[in-house]
Amino acid sequence: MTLVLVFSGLLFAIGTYGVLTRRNAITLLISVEILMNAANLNFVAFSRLWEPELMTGQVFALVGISIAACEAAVGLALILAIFRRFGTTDVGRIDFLRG
Amino acid sequence: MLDSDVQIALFAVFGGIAVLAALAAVLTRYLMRSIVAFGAFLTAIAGQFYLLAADFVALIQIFVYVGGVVVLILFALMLSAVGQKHPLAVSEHRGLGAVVAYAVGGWLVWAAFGADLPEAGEVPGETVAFLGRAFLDQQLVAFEVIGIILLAAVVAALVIVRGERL
Amino acid sequence: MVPLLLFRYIRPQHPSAVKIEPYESGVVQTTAPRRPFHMAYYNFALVFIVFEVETVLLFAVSPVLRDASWMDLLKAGIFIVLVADGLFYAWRKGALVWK
Amino acid sequence: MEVNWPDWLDFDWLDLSWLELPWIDTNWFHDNWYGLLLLGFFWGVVVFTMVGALTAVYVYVERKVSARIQGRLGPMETGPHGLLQTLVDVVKLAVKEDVRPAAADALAFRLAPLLVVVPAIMAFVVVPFGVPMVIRDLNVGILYFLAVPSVTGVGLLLAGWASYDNYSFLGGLRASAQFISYEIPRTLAVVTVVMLAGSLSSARLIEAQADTTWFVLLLPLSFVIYVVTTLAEVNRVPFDIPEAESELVAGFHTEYSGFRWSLFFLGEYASLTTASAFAVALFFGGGLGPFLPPVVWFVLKTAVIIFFAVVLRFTLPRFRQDQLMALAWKYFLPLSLVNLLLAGLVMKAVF
Repeated sequence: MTLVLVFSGLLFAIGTYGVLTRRNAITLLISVEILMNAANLNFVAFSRLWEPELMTGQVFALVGISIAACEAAVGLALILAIFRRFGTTDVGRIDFLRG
Repeated sequence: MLDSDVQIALFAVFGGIAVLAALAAVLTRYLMRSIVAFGAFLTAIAGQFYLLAADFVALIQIFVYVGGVVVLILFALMLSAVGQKHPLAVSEHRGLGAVVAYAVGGWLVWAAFGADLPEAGEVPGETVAFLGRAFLDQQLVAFEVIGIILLAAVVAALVIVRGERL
Repeated sequence: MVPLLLFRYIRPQHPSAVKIEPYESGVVQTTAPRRPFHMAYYNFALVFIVFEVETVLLFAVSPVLRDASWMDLLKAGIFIVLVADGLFYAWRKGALVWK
Repeated sequence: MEVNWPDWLDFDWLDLSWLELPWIDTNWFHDNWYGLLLLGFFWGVVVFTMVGALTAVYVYVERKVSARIQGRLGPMETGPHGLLQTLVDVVKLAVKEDVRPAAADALAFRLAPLLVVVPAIMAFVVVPFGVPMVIRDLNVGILYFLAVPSVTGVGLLLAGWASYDNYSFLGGLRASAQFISYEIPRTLAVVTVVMLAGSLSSARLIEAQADTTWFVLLLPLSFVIYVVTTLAEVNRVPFDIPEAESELVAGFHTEYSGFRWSLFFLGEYASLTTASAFAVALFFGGGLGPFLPPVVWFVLKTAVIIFFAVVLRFTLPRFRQDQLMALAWKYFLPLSLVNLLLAGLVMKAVF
């Protein structure tokens, strides 16, 4: 169990680093997905510790995956819209006031 | 949790792959490599799910993430920044990012070693049947809410991508 | 497997300038590939991922439906209809038309 | 830690004891991790060989049948009735020069064919040959069969992108778009079967059909949807837009040659073979049948389905891209949703 927590902690840290340092919108999205996966890993692991019969943790992981998919769909739609407007996916260079 | 040595070893191997792939995805300066590494990361996580006795979730991970989200990201890439020749710019506050990431990671790992956890319970052999019942009984709200979220997502994304009003 | 690895070394390897050019029916490449393409692809990908999530959740529910009550069937039906509305919306908006 | 984990996480399935080979101590494999690794490798080779052999047979049958339809003889020279032609072709492809365009992305160019062929072979593992016999009976076998090949979509896109060629790029986009479009109705068709079977395990699927009847009789619409969408997914005529020679040279694998090209080829045929075999399991009761052993029944039924697919290939014209997408989203998807509701009613009536 500790092993699981260590791995998910590491992954979470990596995701955090990505979110903080990357400027490309698509890479940002990937970093956020890494964060969500780290969380899902914990949900699944804890599902066995408490109420394994109810599978609450696994249900939550499924919900998390669904939400991640929706988030990717909407996020990428935004990225595409921004790309068509500004010609870049670099979030540092988007300037809405000049749009 | 993980009971035999083989399982623990496999879990660690998958974990190692996941960590390396995640690092590659976050650090590489080429978008395509980032996406490929992300795919590898997702597959490794699916392997971990499987070892944690969540076979259904593991396959869903592959089905939705690798077969869905990665394809979606690739499509988005091909419709936008695909012609980009130069490596991506890296942000200036890398130091800050590293510090925060170390702090978060260190704290989480410390918490992992310090946690007082109960023994793992018995897992039902047929995970799917239990999941299905859970979705129809206790977790019904979650089930239907996902439906609503999916509906909202498709409407919102279409509106955004087509750039018109509702 | 072993033969396949063996063949790798006996295979002829004579790269030449012409051979490694992109093949476009003998016409020399004039436009760069990898340029932003047709938006219609994204529309489909979008509807796809939403339905994929729906299908996947139906997979979770479907094995227990055989011995389930009418009420349970109704619950699953509501879920299907909810997501089908998304298809209906996309259809009405013309997102499913290939342009 | 206390041992309490479900059986399927055991690695017993790697067991060889059923072979009853007196000169091998099977326990040895389970005592060491390298023993387990060896066993896994062994099964990998077995599956790979089976898929390779089936694909070779398939190609031969297809050549012969197409020749018959077109009034030709097909391969005759190598071996009796050209039986060895496919084998010769394999050798030829393997020793052919492997050209990689200068502009291509090396990593993606190498990875893409693997992403197409490996899932197709992996999916084979859960096909139930006999009445109880499956190479690996997963609790979630049917989902596995659908989830693993879905990775192919990524492979197609990568192949098109990596080649740095306009035709390839366009072909990859088309192939992938088509792949994902037809995946939904196909999966929904399988969901109806799962509802009736009451389980996601492929062995249980056969048992359920033994208890009732072939599911094709209960769910004819599901079967039609499954067959058509499967053909579309592996880019077969009449759905071969991504590889339309007259428009796109050869689609996403224009730049591929020799060994790597043959991987795409193998992927296409292997997934079609696996899909046909699984169609038998899903709709025709797998190995169920009187007199003959289950495996024979299974192979016979699969052969009929494959023959049907080959005949279709050479008798139908090709669709246009817009028709293709419209067909998937405006006809098959609503149809499969309606089918789902119908299946619910059928299920209530039967059980």
